[in-house]
Amino acid sequence: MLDTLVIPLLKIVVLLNAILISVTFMVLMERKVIAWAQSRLGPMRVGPYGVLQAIVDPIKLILKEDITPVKADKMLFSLAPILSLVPALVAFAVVPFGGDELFYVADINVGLLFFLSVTSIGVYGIILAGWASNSKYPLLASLRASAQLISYEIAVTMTLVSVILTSGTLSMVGIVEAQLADGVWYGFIQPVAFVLVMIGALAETNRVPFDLPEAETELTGGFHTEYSGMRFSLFFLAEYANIIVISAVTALLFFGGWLRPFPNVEALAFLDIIPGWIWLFGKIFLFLYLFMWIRATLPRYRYDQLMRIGWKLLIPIALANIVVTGIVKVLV
Amino acid sequence: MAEALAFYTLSILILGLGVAVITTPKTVHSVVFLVLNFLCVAALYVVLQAEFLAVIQILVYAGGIVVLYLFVVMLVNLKRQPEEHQDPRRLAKVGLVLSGAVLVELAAIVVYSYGREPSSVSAPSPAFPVQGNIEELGWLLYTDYLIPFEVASVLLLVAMVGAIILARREL
Amino acid sequence: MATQSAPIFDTDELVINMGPQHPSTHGVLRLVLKLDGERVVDCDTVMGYVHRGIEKLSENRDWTQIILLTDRMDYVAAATNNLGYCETVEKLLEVEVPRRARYIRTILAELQRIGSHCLWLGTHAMDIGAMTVLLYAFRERELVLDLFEEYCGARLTYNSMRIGGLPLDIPSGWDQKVRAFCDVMETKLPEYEELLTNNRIWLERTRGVGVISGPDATALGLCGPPLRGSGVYRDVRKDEPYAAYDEFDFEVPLGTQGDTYDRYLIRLEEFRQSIRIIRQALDGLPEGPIMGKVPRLLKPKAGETYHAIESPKGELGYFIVSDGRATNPYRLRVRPPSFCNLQGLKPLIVGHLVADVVCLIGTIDIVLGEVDR
Amino acid sequence: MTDDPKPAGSAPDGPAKPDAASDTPATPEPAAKPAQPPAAAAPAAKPAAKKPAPKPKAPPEPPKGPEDPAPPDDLEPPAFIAALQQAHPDAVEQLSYWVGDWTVIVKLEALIDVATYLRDADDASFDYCSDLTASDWPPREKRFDVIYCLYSTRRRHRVRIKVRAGEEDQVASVSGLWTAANWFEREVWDMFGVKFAGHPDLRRILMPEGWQGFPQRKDYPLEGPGELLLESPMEWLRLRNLPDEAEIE
Repeated sequence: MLDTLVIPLLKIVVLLNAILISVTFMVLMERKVIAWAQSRLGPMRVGPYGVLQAIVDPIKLILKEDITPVKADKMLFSLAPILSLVPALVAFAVVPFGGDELFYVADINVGLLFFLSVTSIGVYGIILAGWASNSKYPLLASLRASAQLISYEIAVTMTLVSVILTSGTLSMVGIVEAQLADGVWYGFIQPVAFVLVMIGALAETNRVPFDLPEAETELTGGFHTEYSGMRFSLFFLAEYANIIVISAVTALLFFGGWLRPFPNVEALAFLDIIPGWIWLFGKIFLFLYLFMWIRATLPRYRYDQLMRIGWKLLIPIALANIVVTGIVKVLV
Repeated sequence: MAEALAFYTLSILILGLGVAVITTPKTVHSVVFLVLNFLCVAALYVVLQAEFLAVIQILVYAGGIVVLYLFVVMLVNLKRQPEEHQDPRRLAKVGLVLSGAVLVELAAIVVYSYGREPSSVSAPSPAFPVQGNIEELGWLLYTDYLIPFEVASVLLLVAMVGAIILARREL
Repeated sequence: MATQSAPIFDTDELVINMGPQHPSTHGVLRLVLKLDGERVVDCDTVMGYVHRGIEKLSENRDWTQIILLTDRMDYVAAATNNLGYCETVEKLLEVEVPRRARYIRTILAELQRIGSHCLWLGTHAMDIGAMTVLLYAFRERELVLDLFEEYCGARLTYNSMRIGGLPLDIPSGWDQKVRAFCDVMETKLPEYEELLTNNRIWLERTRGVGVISGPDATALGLCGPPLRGSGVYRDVRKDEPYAAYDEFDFEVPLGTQGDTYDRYLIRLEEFRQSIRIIRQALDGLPEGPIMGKVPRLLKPKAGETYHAIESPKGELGYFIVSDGRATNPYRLRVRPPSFCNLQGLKPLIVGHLVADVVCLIGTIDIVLGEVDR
Repeated sequence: MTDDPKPAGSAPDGPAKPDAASDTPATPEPAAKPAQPPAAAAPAAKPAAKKPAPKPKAPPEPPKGPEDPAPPDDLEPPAFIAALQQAHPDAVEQLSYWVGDWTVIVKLEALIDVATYLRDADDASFDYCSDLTASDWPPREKRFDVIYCLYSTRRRHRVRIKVRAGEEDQVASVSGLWTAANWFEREVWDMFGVKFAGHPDLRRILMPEGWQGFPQRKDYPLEGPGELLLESPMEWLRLRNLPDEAEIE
């Protein structure tokens, strides 16, 4: 009873709180990083260097009036933010933050696929939000979101197949352990897959340069145009939770998760003083920073260009990557 | 006990959602019910310890195909009331035939499955030199069911080519 | 949500209102877009939301009072509006403007061009999603505004010219600050270019988007960078020199493709040419009075004239009729460059995607205060 | 809000048409209040009549028209004008020169011929219609001057042509020659009520679609519903909402 119910529940509670708090601070970090890129200061008023902004922002969002448009589809309008947030949080269930069993909720044998399938559910939040608002810009946004998700999910899934081929397992813990056994981070032997997954991650989390469903300069905010207050902040949470989980998964799959650099080089054994979860958090931070850096730098792609890249570039490369990985696997 | 409870709960949910899919007046609502239905089916697979199938069910059906449904439903103007048919009973006849066919099929399945001994695929045996859900599935697909598998993939390829030709009017 | 279409599986033609409140219409412009999917099938431009009747107001204002009104048209380039109006009235009055005043006017006009182009660059890049450029460009625009503030005390609506000359001479040390600004601006331009010019996404978003040929652009009455982007050599500063432009050496950049990317390159080059002009004007700044001999009571002889200058947006023309009896114009007509360029929007966007619409609104660089007057 | 073009020439028949024969066109006519629907004309006239706005000052006497000074004797007109006069001998009414600008005053019916000639003739080649506007001289029989500012990007010279049109006259649209003229003519129609024959899309452009009257005319009242708004906002609101109520679903 204790092992099957209480401990996992405790873990889940701790994890959820950690995610929610880290999201608020990630928003602050994003504002600071982008401000730094744009030669300005960012939030400075609340607390020293604006640190407390992370706490004030959610409070403000919660206290705001929650408006439902008169002609909106009430049921779906309320359901959509939840549909968008829940998968993002559920996806954390299979993310191991360390090799010890203490650090993850569940290590199921189809962990990677579970992650993919759960994140693919998240798009319903966006699509239904756009449709339920009964407004034209959100509708366009949900059309864009559905088309975008389909094309990039295929590419990402196919790319991950080559990682699975290399590691021989679908379990997240197993993949990291395979990297330890192979003595190399898969980012180095699957560089193409890494780049593809990064691009796909940008597209699946609707981030610049693929932020078409919420392009505020085109669609006035896209699918969350009609949302306000708490519901809006749920979308916000979902987006950032998604970014964190995708960063974590990328770090696990390609950068050895909680492993130190060159895990099988004995000379670097002194690095083991640093616990594994700090390594992982450091890597996640790097990816988060990458997301923000890209957001500050790049313009936005156009819808048709996005589809073209997805179908004509990413999917063929992913297919070729699978074939090459397979051949190498057979030969070696 | 717990498994049986889960099974029956899920079955009721699946049936109820299925009814909801065809009775809801709004198309988008029925698509949402369909998604929930698929999720329940996936949960049923988990109960049956077919995790791989469950995850694929979500990934392909809930995450992929139904998204396309929604895409089409939102693109196409379905606000108009469906036209009245000239012969109101014509649909009834077709429905009768179809439901009869489904009934026969169900009966066949029941008869067929009762006539066989329950097979045990979970224990490692000489027929399955590998262990684990996915591995077993892969083994079966590429040994016993290789030809149906390849035929199915060729069929899908044909469908894909056909769709492309239909979509591109000038080729 | 949808228009009524006949067959049940027909895709909808979606009619959406872009504006009057939309982040990318650069003011209160409303575009009624008819979309097939995301492709624009038809477009209607609706404007007039900030129509204040400046032309009508001018008929009941003193000649000098009108300068204030002109500030409010293209409010991101108020000094060029002042300049165009004052020059036109001077032409009617046949007043000679002192050389020093003409030089300072040129400096102001070119500073204004830099300021206006900064705003254009920032918002244009922002529309396409590159938000850092906006902050960079506004950082430099701030310097321009500071210079104007020091010159005339205002930061947006300058009222910085008078008929016959200038209200104020430049403050001491101002010319050094302008020089310093030119140096700063020259170092900042590569920053913009680094972010955009060779950026793959920027190229894909702007190349081949909104192509218009030279003859079409001419017939459409486009002016300024949109016209030059199509390779038509037309710059009022060169063709019909005013202020002191005939004394300076500068080039008029021309495009070859007539697409958004060319228009972007042209405006970037105009930054450099403006800096060049400002430097020449500062080097050769003559001494002397800043006001010409203007009668106390302005009463031009009966007659009419049209005079154009090159504002940052294009050919800004004033057509003024004086009846010779009143101390206000009988008719004042502004030929607003934004209005003419906005007319070219529909031919540009039909056939493009929604995302291109914001890109093309950005590339024609409109200010609705000027379109509507 | 779709783009159903308003049939050209439907609006000018509204009640806003000023009396063409009036000798005192600067007097505001209460009946010609703008922005009031024809249906509301009767109740609207009352509050308007009650408040005959204090006239600021009576203008001395409306001018009879622009001077259009003739060119000085020692100045030769540009070659293309001479060529134009040869090609269309009856078209040109008058030549004018003032502070460096040449203006060709053209007969109304010859406008298209002259414009086509000026655009296509090699020594003229005015390919750029830089402005098109009008001015209003109410006492004159042909009260409108429609002015075309042309420019040649090839030869780099300017000329203005001008036609005089009465209130009922149809000015041929030059939007077929220069696409730029499309919106210019719409604006002239919007502001002056000059009708352009053959214009593809003659709708109001700056003023709202249901607007009555033509604001840039000299006899347009300078005080309108805005004045009423200050006096009695509810009444004003009622009047403004009248035409819209039918459209709002």
